[in-house]
Amino acid sequence: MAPDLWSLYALMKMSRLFEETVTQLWQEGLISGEMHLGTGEEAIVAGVLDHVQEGDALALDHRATPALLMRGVDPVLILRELLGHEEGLCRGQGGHMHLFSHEHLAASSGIVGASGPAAAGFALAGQYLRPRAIAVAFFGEGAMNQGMLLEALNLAAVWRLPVLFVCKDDNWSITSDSSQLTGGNLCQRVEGLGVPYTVVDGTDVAAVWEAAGESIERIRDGHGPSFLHASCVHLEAHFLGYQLVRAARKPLQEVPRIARPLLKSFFRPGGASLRMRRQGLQEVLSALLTTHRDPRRSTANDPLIRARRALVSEPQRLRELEEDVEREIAAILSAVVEEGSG
Amino acid sequence: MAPDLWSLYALMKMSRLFEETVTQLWQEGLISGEMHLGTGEEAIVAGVLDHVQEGDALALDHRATPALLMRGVDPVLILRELLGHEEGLCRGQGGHMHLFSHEHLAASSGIVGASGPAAAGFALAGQYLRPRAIAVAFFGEGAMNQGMLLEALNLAAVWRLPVLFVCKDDNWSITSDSSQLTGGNLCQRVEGLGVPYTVVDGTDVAAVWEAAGESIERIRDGHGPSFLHASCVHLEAHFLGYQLVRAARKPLQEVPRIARPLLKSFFRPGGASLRMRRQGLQEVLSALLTTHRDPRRSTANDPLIRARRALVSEPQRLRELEEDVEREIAAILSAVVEEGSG
Amino acid sequence: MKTMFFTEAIDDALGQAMAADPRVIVFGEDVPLLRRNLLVRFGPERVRATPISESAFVGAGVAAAMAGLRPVVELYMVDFASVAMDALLNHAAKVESFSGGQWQAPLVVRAPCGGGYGDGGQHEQSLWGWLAHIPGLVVLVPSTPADAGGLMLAALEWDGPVVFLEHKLLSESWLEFMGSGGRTTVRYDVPAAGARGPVPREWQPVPLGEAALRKEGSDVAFVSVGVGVHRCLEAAQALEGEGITAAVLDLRTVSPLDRATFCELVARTGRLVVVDEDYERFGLSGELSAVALEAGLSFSYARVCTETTIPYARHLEDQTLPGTERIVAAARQLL
Amino acid sequence: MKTMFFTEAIDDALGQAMAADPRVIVFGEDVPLLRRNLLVRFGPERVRATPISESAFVGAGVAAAMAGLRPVVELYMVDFASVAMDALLNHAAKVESFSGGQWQAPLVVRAPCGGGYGDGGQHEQSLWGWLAHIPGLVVLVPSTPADAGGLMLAALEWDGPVVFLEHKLLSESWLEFMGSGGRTTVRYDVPAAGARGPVPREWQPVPLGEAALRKEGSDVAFVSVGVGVHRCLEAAQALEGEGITAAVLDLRTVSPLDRATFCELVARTGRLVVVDEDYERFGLSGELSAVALEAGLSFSYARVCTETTIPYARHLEDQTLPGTERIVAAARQLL
Ligand SMILES: Cc1ncc(C[n+]2csc(CCOP(=O)(O)OP(=O)(O)O)c2C)c(N)n1
Ligand SMILES: Cc1ncc(C[n+]2csc(CCOP(=O)(O)OP(=O)(O)O)c2C)c(N)n1
Ligand SMILES: [Mg+2]
Ligand SMILES: [Mg+2]
Repeated sequence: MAPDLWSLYALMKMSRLFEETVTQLWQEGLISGEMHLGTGEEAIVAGVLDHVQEGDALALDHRATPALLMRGVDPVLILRELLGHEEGLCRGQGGHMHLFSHEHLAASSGIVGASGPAAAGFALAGQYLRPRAIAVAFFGEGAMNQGMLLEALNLAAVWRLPVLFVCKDDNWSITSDSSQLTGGNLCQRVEGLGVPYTVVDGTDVAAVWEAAGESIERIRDGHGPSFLHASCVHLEAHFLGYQLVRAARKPLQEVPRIARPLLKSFFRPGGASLRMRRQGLQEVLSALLTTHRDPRRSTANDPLIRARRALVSEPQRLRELEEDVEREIAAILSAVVEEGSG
Repeated sequence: MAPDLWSLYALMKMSRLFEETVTQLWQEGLISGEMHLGTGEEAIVAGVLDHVQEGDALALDHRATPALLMRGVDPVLILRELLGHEEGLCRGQGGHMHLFSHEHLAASSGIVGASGPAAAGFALAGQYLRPRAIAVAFFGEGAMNQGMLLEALNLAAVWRLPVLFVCKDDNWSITSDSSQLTGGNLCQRVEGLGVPYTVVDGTDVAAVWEAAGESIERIRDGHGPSFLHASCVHLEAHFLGYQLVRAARKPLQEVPRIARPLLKSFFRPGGASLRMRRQGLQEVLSALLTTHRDPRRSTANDPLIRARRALVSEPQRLRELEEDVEREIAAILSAVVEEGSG
Repeated sequence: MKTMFFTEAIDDALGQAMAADPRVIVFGEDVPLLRRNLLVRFGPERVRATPISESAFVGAGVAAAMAGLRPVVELYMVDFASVAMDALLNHAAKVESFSGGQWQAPLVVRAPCGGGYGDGGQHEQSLWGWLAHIPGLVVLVPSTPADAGGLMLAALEWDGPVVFLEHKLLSESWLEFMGSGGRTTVRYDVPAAGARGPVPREWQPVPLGEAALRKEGSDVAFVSVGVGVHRCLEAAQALEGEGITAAVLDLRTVSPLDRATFCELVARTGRLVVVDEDYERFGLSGELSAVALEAGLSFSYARVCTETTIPYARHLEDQTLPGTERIVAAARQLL
Repeated sequence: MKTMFFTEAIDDALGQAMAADPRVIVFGEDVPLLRRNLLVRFGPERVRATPISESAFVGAGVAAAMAGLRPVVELYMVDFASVAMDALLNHAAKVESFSGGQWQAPLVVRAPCGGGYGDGGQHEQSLWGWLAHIPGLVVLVPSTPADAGGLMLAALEWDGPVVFLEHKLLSESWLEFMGSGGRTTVRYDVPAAGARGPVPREWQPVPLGEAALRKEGSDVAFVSVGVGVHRCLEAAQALEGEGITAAVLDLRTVSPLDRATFCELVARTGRLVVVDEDYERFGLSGELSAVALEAGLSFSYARVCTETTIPYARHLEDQTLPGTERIVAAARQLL
């Protein structure tokens, strides 16, 4: 089977525009705390979610919005929730890292790795109550060092639970380069826990769709869990307002704020040898430079731009699709914002 | 280099006789709660401990006695501790699962998997304070499903910590067959966490000695952690007084106590189909039978009997060695027991 | 009158619930053997063994409950809740709130607790007051077979997460498993009325959040849970000889507290002694004093609790756990 | 007079300790960037990044402390102590006892805590009273830059495990990191005197277990820690207008409590209002009432705490966290 690229693109576009709207609202101060977006991982979410059916369950991480949107949760409810309205998806009590939809059996968590055990539990209940239902866990590669996720992979393997574990690997956990903090190889690790894996380019929605489809079919057929390793980039880095991205975008404003105390401390008497200090300084500088030269700045890694390329041959249809999505998102925004000010 | 089988056998023999003494005292009720022995795993402990030096650290599990004895901790202090004397190794406060010797940098824990993080921490401190020192973690294969141990393997890999992780695999975690609860393969799992491994027959002390020696040399040379997978049996199963072993040893007395409520429940109205009930019954029966036909009953799996075989060619020396050890243990026992009654 | 042992009663009530409701399943380490009487009645699909992976399987229990099951998840000991704490603190307890009330996690976490048999400080903790600090968790600590069975039933009917603690000193099977190991050479100070007692012909839920007055008395109120209740009864009996009558209140539910019954008793006696095998500081004993003060009561107060890590040696352990003598002394001090 | 921001003060004191004692090392997730000012002074060997493996690296911190280092182990938030709880409950807190006093684990666990910036209930908990339940842990909650630096120094000199909590609302860097993200469009109710203040030229340890009277007063005693102290000061000021003088006691150390100073104040005022951002039940507010009762004091009592899971919406959060108005109302109720 081949994916319907149009509908996948529509899902991704909706999610992207929704999150761009959220970004605006966050910038305007209408959202108070942290805000993690899924911009950049839409192809992974869309490619998987397109196979998710009634009765399936979703265990989501701190980037839950795209999956909920694509699962069909009312965007108005989500937006209200992000803004802390009492008529939001969770009556303003959950918030962006704790979005729940009972109706869709979808739960998120801000605890890194928690989607592993959650998906195992959802899948277990599915075995008793919803034949052929599956559970999907989404998490980052940083979570692959969290014990509860490793335990959950093993548990799913030995109980043959219908779980698709989806690792959205952007190689970053906040400010850390995950490759330096992860021993061995994730796929070997997972196999050593008894779970078979597939590797896919997570910026290619068609590839994800195919890989996920095959895995999910096997899972539904009762062959136990599967692991999907999908690489991606996060366009806004860890979260909105991430300091190093700000420094990369507005170096004149942000870099001195970082550099001044840094240099003062570098020259402060008492402490390590100059060599060691230089090594420390080198680490900070390379973090700054890495962010500056970030692959997320390359459009080649934007899954929407990539997916769109396959559709430009039908410019009219594409334009209509995009305008539809834009209108939809604008309508959601104006509905919610009017309420807020009303 | 070849191992000195005489001294390894002496270590093992001392440990075995000491724990047999402990068994007696436990049977007499002088020890109140649980008592896990290391009988059956002595070859692993001896083969590793013979390479441990001043400044090295030990992170032990619930079977800590053999390692402490072989490390040179005063057996009188250990025995006093097991009996809850206030002059014991830990003043009677720690007890058999919580034996500590600061002098020997040896700490045990009754929490499954805890020796992993502990060894990582010991090794980390060693890197700063004791060049070429290593830390050894001992644990069972059941612990390989505990998140903190998996995390610790990865941590040791990425920090290149001088840790030898020793998995004493008896394939049982209390009443459970670990192979049914462990997905994939432990060695692949460990490699996927970035730690190289060696597999050895843990009932062959010479083989363990060689494998451990090589690994430890690499570790001391700064090449990071290593994993030693050593199979063994535990002669007393999980702990003293283990019900299924009692049932296997005194079936007439114990089996009816198990069977009566079991059959009553089996026939009780309300519940699963007869087929499911039979499956359940089958599980219980096979646990009983497994214990009955246990490989631990085969002398081929007793590491002492195995090691002794290489020494019988010098019967005189062997007899002297054994008599020495027996005298030593008898002296320890009488010293401690006299105190207790004095 | 039918009588049962403590754990027998729990398993019996659990069996009744499992027969009535296919959503009830049981899992945990070694559960097929530990609950073999349920295994042979309900089959291996509903009575399951887990790997030693508490954070995964308790977390899975939370989600399984959210997705329609009524799982009873067993921990080998409440001490090991430490490795599954995230599932309790940040998930089970928060689902209802986070979902704005639309979703709940009706999970029962069942765990042996408590000391008195020489297993050392990592294996004899009580931790009920610690768990009760977390809003959203119900915490149950029965002291008799009848309550144990009835509270298990109530726990399974409750729509949120419940921690059900089973004191090892009251449990015929845990005490044999972790303690005697079949020996007749060891002695434990087991409260007979807690270890075995009358039970109803058919199990009915014992309402959550309802304390039970075990003994009337007007001079001082002893308030406790679990084994502590029996120690209080012994202490009350010892004081009788001195002409002092002590009331003994068994909270049964640590959270939510039965504030009304408790406050009424404190008001009536004017003297409160909290007996708590859990750690003294920042726990149940403090909470009870605050509840009484909030009710505007004025009373004298003492507590007999576990103050430190529990030592291994039996004689040291006996001094550390709240024993009858210390309770008697505390009562005398208030009189 | 030298002034510093809150976290700047902690890092500065930590830097002083690191310069003086090579055994002090720092590790945790993202620590090289979060503590970059220490990184460029002490080098990458002493300022290390960990994987997201709290149970391993906190456990490793305990053992590293036992083996001779003085590690400062950072958690991203105290909420995530849930995944490292075994290392705290069953290891750090018990080493001294288990070893019969021969061995200790001088580890500092440093973690941001607290709410007031809209991050939701899994990321804004306080948990100091919860941690203080565990015998063997010292728990510190500074409310000013001077105390924050001085207590960090004292924590590093202490021979046992210490949990050092850094309130995000007082921390210039955490509040930017988790809150504003550089925006000027959001407002948080930051207590100015807590966020920035005078600090000594050279750091001296602030003694553990010593409370500080922040304001004299004779009608009622407000007792709190962290941001709560500042809310109490605001409430006290509001009450001044009504002719009510409230004393404000900053405990600074949650465990062990400064019982003497606390009891003296309660005795003197006869009215106690505990203000606690941690959960209300089975926590600090209860413990303080028990301590005062144990001292034989008679006093009226109220508490203003966090009663439930903290909601996400800022207006709901404001109602849930102990705010000035609720404190004023509680005081009035006692008068
Ligand atoms: C148990 C736990 N530890 C730490 C954190 C703080 N934290 C939030 S997101 C994050 C990084 C996660 O990285 P990854 O899993 O790769 O996901 P990504 O953000 O890259 O999508 C961290 C460390 C947390 N939320 N939970
Ligand atoms: C975290 C934790 N969970 C459960 C237990 C109970 N327990 C004690 S020993 C044990 C089995 C351990 O099996 P394994 O690691 O293979 O070691 P073995 O006893 O076979 O040597 C279990 C489950 C525990 N002590 N700690
Ligand atoms: Mg990532
Ligand atoms: Mg084993």
